[in-house]
Amino acid sequence: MHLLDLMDALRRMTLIRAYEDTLVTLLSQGRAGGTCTSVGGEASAVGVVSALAPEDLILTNHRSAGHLLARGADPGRLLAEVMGRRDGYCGGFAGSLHVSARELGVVLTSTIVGGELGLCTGVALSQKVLDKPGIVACFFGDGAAAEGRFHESLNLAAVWELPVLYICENNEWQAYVHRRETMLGDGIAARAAAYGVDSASVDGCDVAAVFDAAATAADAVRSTGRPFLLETRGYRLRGHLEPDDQAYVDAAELARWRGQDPLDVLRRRLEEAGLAPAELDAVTREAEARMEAAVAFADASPLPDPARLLDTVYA
Amino acid sequence: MHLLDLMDALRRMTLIRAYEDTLVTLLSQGRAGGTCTSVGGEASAVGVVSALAPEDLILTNHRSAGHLLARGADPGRLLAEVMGRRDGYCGGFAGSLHVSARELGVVLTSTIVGGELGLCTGVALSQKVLDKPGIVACFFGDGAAAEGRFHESLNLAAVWELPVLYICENNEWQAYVHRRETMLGDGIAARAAAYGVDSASVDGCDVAAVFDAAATAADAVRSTGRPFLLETRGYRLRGHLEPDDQAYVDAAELARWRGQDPLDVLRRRLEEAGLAPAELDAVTREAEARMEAAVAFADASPLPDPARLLDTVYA
Amino acid sequence: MITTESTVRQVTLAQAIGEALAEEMRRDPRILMFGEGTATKRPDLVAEFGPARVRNTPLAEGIIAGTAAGAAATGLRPVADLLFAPFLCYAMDEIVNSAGKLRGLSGGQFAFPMTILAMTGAGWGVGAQHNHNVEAWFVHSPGLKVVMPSTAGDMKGLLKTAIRDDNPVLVFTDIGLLEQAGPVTDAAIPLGRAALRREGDDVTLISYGKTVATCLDAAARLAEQGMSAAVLDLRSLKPLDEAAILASVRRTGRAVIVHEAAAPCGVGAEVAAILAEKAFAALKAPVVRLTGPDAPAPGNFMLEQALLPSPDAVTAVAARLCAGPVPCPA
Amino acid sequence: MITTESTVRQVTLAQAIGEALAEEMRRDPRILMFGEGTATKRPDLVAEFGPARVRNTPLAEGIIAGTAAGAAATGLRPVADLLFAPFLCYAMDEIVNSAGKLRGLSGGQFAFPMTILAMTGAGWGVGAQHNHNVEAWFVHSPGLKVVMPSTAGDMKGLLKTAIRDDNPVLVFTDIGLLEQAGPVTDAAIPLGRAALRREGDDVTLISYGKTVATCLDAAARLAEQGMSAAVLDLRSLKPLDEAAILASVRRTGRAVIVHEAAAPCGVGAEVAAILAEKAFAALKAPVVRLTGPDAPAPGNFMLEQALLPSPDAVTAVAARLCAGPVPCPA
Ligand SMILES: Cc1ncc(C[n+]2csc(CCOP(=O)(O)OP(=O)(O)O)c2C)c(N)n1
Ligand SMILES: Cc1ncc(C[n+]2csc(CCOP(=O)(O)OP(=O)(O)O)c2C)c(N)n1
Ligand SMILES: [Mg+2]
Ligand SMILES: [Mg+2]
Repeated sequence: MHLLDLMDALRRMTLIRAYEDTLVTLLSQGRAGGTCTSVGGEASAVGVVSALAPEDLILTNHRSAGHLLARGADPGRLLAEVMGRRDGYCGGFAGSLHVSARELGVVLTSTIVGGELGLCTGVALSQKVLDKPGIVACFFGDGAAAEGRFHESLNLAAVWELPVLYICENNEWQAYVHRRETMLGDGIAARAAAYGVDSASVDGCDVAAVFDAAATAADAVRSTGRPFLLETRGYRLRGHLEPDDQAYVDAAELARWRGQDPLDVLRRRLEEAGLAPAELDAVTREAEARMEAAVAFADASPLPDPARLLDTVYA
Repeated sequence: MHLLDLMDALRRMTLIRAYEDTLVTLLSQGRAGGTCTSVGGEASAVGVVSALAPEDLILTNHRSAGHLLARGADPGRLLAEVMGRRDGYCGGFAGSLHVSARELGVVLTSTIVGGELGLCTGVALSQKVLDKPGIVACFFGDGAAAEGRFHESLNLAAVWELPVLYICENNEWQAYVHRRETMLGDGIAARAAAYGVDSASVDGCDVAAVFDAAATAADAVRSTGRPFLLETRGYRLRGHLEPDDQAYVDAAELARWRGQDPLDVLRRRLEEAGLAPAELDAVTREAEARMEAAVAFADASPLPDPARLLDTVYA
Repeated sequence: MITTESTVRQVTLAQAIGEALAEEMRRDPRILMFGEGTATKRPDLVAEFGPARVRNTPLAEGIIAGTAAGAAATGLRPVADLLFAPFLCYAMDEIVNSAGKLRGLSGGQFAFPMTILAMTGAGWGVGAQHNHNVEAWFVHSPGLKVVMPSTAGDMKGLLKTAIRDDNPVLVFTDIGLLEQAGPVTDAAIPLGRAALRREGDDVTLISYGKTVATCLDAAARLAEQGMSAAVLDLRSLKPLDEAAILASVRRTGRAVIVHEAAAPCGVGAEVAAILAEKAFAALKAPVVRLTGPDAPAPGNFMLEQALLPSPDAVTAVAARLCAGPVPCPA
Repeated sequence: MITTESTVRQVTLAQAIGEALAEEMRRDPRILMFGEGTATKRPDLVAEFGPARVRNTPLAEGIIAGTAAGAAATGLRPVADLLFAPFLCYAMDEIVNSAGKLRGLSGGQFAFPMTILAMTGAGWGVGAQHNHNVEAWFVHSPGLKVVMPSTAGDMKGLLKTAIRDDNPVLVFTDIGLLEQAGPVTDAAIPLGRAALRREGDDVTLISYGKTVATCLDAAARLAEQGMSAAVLDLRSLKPLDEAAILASVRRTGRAVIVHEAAAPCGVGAEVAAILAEKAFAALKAPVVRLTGPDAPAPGNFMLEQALLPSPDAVTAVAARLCAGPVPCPA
């Protein structure tokens, strides 16, 4: 098991935050469409993805930018995709909510909540039947865990012994509904036992803790060939879909979680470990610079010919 | 809490068995269509339904004849329905797989496995919002428990505090697939905890035990207004859909469960309690006589005008 | 605010939905509404009718629709908001196999007075898992009714009727029209009646949803070119106003059918088939459909818009049809 | 048994399915098959290909279809048996929103070579939750292909092609034809080509599935009455063989479209719409559809059968169309 390089994690998390901030700005300027940001989920994304091997495959949901960037996606190409440009990962047709990137092993961003749960078993079946080395990481939200597909997916993965690492990113919100309104009990991990699936829950604001838990979980999936459910507990620090004033969010609860902002948690830890604030600030500036270049790249990329889509529908 | 009259239970269970035997005969004579019999499930049907109050409502699945007859359905009208006759409970249009009977409080026989789970929450919502006294009993199989709707239904009933008594009739088979092939773990009841729903499991071949468990469960639903999952453990003693030679069924397992035939279990108990075999045989003859009359009634009932269906589709 | 039948005000289509819901819930205590975020997004309804009648749900479309069907069968009149049309895919069983079929199968013992709301179509640019026009699926399924209004007034009036109807009605909101304002009253509008938006003698442009505006635009251009185009807004897709379709096309002898949904087995196919059977003798030219592509909607506003039927295209096709009679076959 | 391309044998349509599966699985190790009871019902396939490639599943159509889609995207070629068409309602999301759309949305990065089997239609008399013809839904959805063969030979050949196709193909089995025997070979039959079952000059009867036999029956009766009816079996509903439809109707000038599915927005509507646009000049008479009712199928064999399009009705309609030309409009 490799160790998490915390400065590298900070770099990735900062890039994700800068990416989402950039997107929000572009949106407010009418240059990009509505989007679901991953703000607050950076530690979960980077912690889990860092624990994956290059041959592992990923399926994710509408809040996928963090997972993609953690996996090494180029922010320029990602932005180009969101802005519908030819150099985007999907040639500009996916937009922000359906990005896949074969070269990164990202099979699916599902905007149908639960779609990733419905397909991950099949991807894992391919890995198993074709005897390929990687496991399958499936990211989904606490809301998705209420869909029937959660139940069907975990059950099938358990019975067929499929190598799926399920990661439930519990951020306490499901669009405009608080998780507490949608379930009894305090988390999703506890539901895994019903299927004979092992599970763990981890502080999703602490990237080191997430990494450790994910590495352990991924090892379990790899060595047993069986599924595992990891729940990362965090909070959606921005609204559901930009723009969103979060008027429906309890201000005290939000403030409490803002105090747990995964970037601040990590910065504090690095400062305690002796890193100079200037070194940390340099990371932020680097991310900002990358995003500036990314915007320029995306802007320069032309719109695809809309008609080309029609040629792509069928193989 | 009332007590179960065992002779009355025997009468009902015997009628159910005689009904199913009659249907199988009619089928072999080409006088009725294919059907899913409830043979082996008589104790579960009679035990649970006897524990319900007249104002309670029932939703059930493709193996519903037992529930309907236990509830007091007229075997003649039920047979007429299965044979597509005008005097059937649904005017002959439902056939064996979709019988509902408003006058008996039977809202639905769903042949979509899981359909009963999808609708029972709404029926319970009506009871609750309209402040009606009855609870809702929803019968489904171990197979249905694998459908996503099981998950969604229990979760919603738990969160909205809906008065649903879920009865999972676990008969170890799901059409041509053994339950063990479809899940890890040994039963469905254990899955209720994930939703914050209380549950119990009971020997489904012992009508007295089922009754006691169901009465306790129904009381819990009535007093708390919250759902409860009762699992009755039995075995499908005939095939999935008649005719079915059960060639795929493990003979030893089937033989073992035949030794637990709910009718024999009850007869043995009554004999031990001192009832004369002749008294018990009289019950069988009485059921056979009722079925003879039922066949005559159904045979005499005319087919409905097919075109009448078209007038019934919309309210 | 106190309104009377005769009050006419300007509101957006989005507001019209809220008004219809509030007025109907006020009228009938059996009506209740739920969906993912319904209570959060409609605090006014929660305030007036209480949390028992306006509810947030867990994220599970199947059980939302099923709960609506079960409640409808037993005394309530639920309105379920399923958000976006593609999400109906998770609720097809409850809508089609239960709500649509069980009245007929039960010999009329149970009715299913329920309304399902879903947004549909282009206008948001977020891609095919939000934007997919599937209204034709429900037209093709027994026991259901389907409406898709093009104005705020129709939305309000048709939604009110949908809620009062004793059958399951799917009410599709064209997302591109949500912020369009128009006059509304408190009157219910009957299902099954098309609206003739513009009279015309040479060709009938038949449409629904946002492409009605496309047709009106085309009709204006055609008028400039000396052609008189009628514009018929179907509004109600099931029941379909066959009489209005036939009346206009029997008069004009030509029809162009325009919608955003894909062509194959769409509502336009049904309209064309009706014309080919029942207006055959009156037809002077081929019946032409102009529709959205049979492809997933791209997740980008500009690409999305580029693939819609345009006023230019409608104008060109209609002009071609009007240009000359097709020779009559022997 | 060793078969060669040229061997022609008589098998039932049910057996033809088994043969197609076995031959294709033999050819390509990436093909695997699963469904509720698949392994139990196909012990021969389990014996030959092992339990990893022929699987029973839990009872959950959504995850069955989703598993097929996920596997298809990543190197396998799954065949999923979803049993009966109404059960597809639980799998609509995976079929429509994922398998059908994600190739386009991904810019072609992923393909979905998967086959979905479902039985459909009348013949079993167990009611509307087993018997509901919904093939038109999938014709109306992007990225999918749809076939519905009427003979054992077509079933075998088209299923083989479906399995080889790199797109999701829905293969509907008309349950009323399962035990019908017919000649089969080992050859694949291309999708998108209709079969002209009978030549004719006066009217074209267009159909698919079990109503092809209804049309052949009608054509024989029409011949007795001196009318020459062509019978076109569509077989492949998406892609649809527009050329064959147009060729025959341009020749006969008259069309009767017959299917068991309900009329509104059905495949018949699409065919009629194509004719109204592209064969307009050749049409001598209205295009008429004869279909099953827009109602749930009753759960009784006799009632079910009574509601199907009959040879009598097809004969009568076709004869009426042939009786005389409709006056040409001015
Ligand atoms: C099937 C489906 N239903 C509803 C939606 C609308 N929607 C998009 S995201 C979302 C909330 C998802 O909550 P969760 O799974 O917890 O993920 P989060 O957004 O919190 O990361 C909803 C309701 C959808 N996209 N798909
Ligand atoms: C949605 C759906 N899928 C599949 C079927 C076919 N089918 C009918 S009964 C059955 C098995 C049901 O098993 P279970 O729920 O355990 O009930 P049991 O028959 O054992 O009483 C199956 C697969 C169906 N009717 N509906
Ligand atoms: Mg969430
Ligand atoms: Mg069972």
